[in-house]
Amino acid sequence: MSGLLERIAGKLRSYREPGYYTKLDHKWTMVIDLDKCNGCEACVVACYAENNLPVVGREECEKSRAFSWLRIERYVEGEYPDVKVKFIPVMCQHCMKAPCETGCPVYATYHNQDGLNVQVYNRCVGTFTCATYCTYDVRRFNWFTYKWPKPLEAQLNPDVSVREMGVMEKCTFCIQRIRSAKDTAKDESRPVKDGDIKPACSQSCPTGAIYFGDIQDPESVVAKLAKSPRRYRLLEELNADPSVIYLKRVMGDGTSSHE
Amino acid sequence: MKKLILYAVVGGIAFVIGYFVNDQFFSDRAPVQPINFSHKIHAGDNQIPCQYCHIYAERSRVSGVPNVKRCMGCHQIIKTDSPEIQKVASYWDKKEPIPWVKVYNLPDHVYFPHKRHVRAGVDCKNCHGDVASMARIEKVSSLQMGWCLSCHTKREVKNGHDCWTCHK
Amino acid sequence: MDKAVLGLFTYADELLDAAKKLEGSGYDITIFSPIPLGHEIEHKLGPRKNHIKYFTFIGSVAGLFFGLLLTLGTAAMYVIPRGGRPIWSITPTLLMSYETTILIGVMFTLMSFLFFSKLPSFSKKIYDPRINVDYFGLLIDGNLRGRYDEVERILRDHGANEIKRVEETEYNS
Amino acid sequence: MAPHHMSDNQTGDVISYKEVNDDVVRTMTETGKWYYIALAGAFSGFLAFWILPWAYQIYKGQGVSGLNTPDFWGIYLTNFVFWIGISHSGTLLSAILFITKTPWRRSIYRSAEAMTFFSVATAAVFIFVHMGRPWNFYWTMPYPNQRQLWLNFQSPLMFDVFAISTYATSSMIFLYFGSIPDLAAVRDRVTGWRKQVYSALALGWRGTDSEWHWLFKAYTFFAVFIIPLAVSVHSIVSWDFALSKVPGLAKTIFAPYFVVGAIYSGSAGIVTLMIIFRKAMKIEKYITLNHFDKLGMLLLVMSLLWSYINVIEVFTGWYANTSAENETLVYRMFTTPYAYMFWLMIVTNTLLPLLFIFKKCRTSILACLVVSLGINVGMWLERYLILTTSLPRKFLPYMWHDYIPSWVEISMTLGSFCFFAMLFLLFVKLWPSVSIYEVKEDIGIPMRKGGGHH
Repeated sequence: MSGLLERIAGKLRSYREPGYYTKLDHKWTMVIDLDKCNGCEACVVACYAENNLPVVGREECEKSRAFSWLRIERYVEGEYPDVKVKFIPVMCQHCMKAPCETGCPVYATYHNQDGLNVQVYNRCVGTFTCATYCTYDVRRFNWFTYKWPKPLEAQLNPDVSVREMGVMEKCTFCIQRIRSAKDTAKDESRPVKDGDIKPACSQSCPTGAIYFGDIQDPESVVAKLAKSPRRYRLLEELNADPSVIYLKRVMGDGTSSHE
Repeated sequence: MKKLILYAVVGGIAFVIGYFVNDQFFSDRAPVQPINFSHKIHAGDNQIPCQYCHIYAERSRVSGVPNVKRCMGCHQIIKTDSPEIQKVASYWDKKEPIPWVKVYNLPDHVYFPHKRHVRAGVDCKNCHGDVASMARIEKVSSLQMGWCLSCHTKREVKNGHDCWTCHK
Repeated sequence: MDKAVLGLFTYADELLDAAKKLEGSGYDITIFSPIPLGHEIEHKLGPRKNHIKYFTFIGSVAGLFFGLLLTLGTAAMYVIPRGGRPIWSITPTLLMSYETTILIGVMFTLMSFLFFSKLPSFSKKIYDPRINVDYFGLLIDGNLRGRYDEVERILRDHGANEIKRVEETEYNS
Repeated sequence: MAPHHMSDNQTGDVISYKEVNDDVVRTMTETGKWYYIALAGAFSGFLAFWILPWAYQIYKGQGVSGLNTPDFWGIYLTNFVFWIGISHSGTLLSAILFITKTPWRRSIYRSAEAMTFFSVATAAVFIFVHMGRPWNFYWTMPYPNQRQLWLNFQSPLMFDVFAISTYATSSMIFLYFGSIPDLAAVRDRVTGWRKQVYSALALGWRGTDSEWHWLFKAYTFFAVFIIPLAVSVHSIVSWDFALSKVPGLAKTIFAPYFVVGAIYSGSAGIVTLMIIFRKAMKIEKYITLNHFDKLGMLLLVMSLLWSYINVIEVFTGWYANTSAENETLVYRMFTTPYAYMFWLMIVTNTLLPLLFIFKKCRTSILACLVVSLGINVGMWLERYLILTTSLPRKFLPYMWHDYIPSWVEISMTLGSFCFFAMLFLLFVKLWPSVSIYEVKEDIGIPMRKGGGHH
């Protein structure tokens, strides 16, 4: 009897835990080395291809409705000819304390056991709260029903659903790849290895600036890179605890980019 | 006032009856197939295991509809005089797939791997019912979200209530 | 069936005097008025109970618990962590409960009002449509057989404009 | 009938009880040509400016509006907050004045409460207008479902759903139960289909002392509940914005700011509406200059309060002195076109109402109309500025993008006014829009000996 009560009390106590999970299965983390990024946007193209993102055309882009889940922000410093251009790829930061998650009234966005900030497309009713609360402006909205011109609909990724009009979406860290990697690992009765999973952006980056892995695994590449002195996170002062770690670019004159 | 209530009650009852009539007789739970294939004969009387025909169930996300070759593998010899088998043979001669009507249809936003369920030891009957007694295949499960969840709860599936376990 | 006596008055104080007199003599009386006379009636005939407050209280408390149950219970039924917050967060829970406290409090008040005032009732009742314009009515009901004259005399003495013996009048439903 | 004694009488002339009934029933049964023209105008405006563009938006997608990636809310939520704000005076004021037994409440409260209910309805429609998939709106309602999935009660939007549905329900109950005796009075006067309708609506009210007794006990509790509820509703609306991390939105001052702003704009709405209403319905003897005098004082108080909080709101940003806050302030106050709107708002909401210091202005219908309309324009601009100058200037400058509303949004804004006008026009014909029994109370209880215990 007392054992049962203790179990119930333990359960109740666990509901008061911030973040709820006592231990995450994984904590997927992306490390982006800005020293290696040359702003080629191969990652953006890969993301379009992998995640069935529609190409909206020039007019819509001018209205700031471009669909890229991942964007390369360009900041130009100085006057010609003494110009410095800085790039920073920004995608969903998968915040551990994400403001968007508390905003959604219908649980369309939430945090899962892998430390991912997940968007469930077909639960979304489109209240825009998540996108408004997002401090990184990474959420994208399906303003229209987008159609793919005739032969292109055949290249859609079957592992990713094509989103309906009126639905919010965002970078998922290529969750379909994570899922299939975990599936394979399960079939082979082994844990997921470091390097099993490569999101489309990471896979396509010609300079290898984007690393992906489980930061809970101390042997993983990202865990090691995360200890780098060049490490910083975007808008860290807002206390959203993002899962994307940037490594500062060290300029020729010794100054560093951003911050 | 009383009349209004009466109308409302009669309307309500008519709606409920109509719903059940529609559900029982006019729904596509047991669609007519191009070939009058009987699971009762194959899986029931002849005890052919499910995965003899649905070969991908353990290996893939989909269980797979058997190709015409697999049908003809047996039916080149067995019961070749039956008119239904001759229909199968005609598809085989024309080199065309049989246009089976899909009964268990999941929406595009659902990720359902047969593999995981078969390997976890879920019996086919759990979802597809007692196929061995069905002359024409009939949908027995609602395939609604709550239906999936109640099974995940019962079997205490790890992360079984995580949205992205099943959604995509 | 007995008939009732309905006296119509122009002045409220006369009506109240008549009411006091008749009530003192042991008749069942009902006062009709086009405007609320609560204060005057209580002054004349003594205070009345207010049972609604208990229902309002019960409703509010029930609403509070309903809110707590809804927010905490549903959060526990399907655990979905979001925003690094606990599944059971105090602040939003209290806010939700605040709203349900008011909602269910209002609902209970409404129900108890309908219960006590016996509304809605669409059956035929003794009534005179002039009451809703500028007449005050005094209805003496119940065991009146043989005492009509006495009642009517009292009403007339107090200044009733019109006295009717009624079973059921022009009330339309 | 002899004239009764006149305590606290707010009405202009000596009116008999019968006259009140006659006048109110007249407003409902005698319909002039202009009424039909106005109703037809409002209805066609509602169809043309709201329903058609909305249907177009639902068919084509949210993209036909001017919304874009940083500013996802734009005019739709501006209108939502504006209409919720308008709703904040009727019922709230009515309840406060009821509890404090203020006599000038009696002839205006019914239509003010109706205004509350209709503007909440208008605001509620804007929730659906701004949703990406409005056909799934029922997912935001708590009910047991086969998905076993409930709602995120931590979400400010969920607070909204609860607060607004509670508010709409309570105001409707407040409005309806306050008018049952009047519905009965109307029932006794009319014939034909109206008789049927009002017999049902009046619930068989006879005016017995026990009915009055319980009605007033219940009504008092409704009034008591309505006051904190109204305050909570608009502070909850403010938390839709204030619970974010966006500079210019995430301000702790927002709750009182919004509540004060709501009462302010709502009172101005009442003034505007009453001016039109009394003129159109020829009931000047019930809604007198005395009412405008009192409402003018209220507007002056709210104007000063609003100005104070507005100053504080700028100050908190200025003292914080972070780049993001500064950017928002500069964008709002010194960048065209927002600078024009901002300073126009200051003129209409802070300077113009100062005219109400003079009794001459408070009792001049023209001055009241000008000032109250000015306040409503200013308050709409306030909500517009809050949303359109904060969201496009979030933290990452790369995503800065100005918001320009499209014709769909502007049309729906106009349409919402038509919708509100339509509802109100229907109301004045279908409902006793001046409280009969409370005006009678105002006239006084007829006593032969005089000197009741009033």
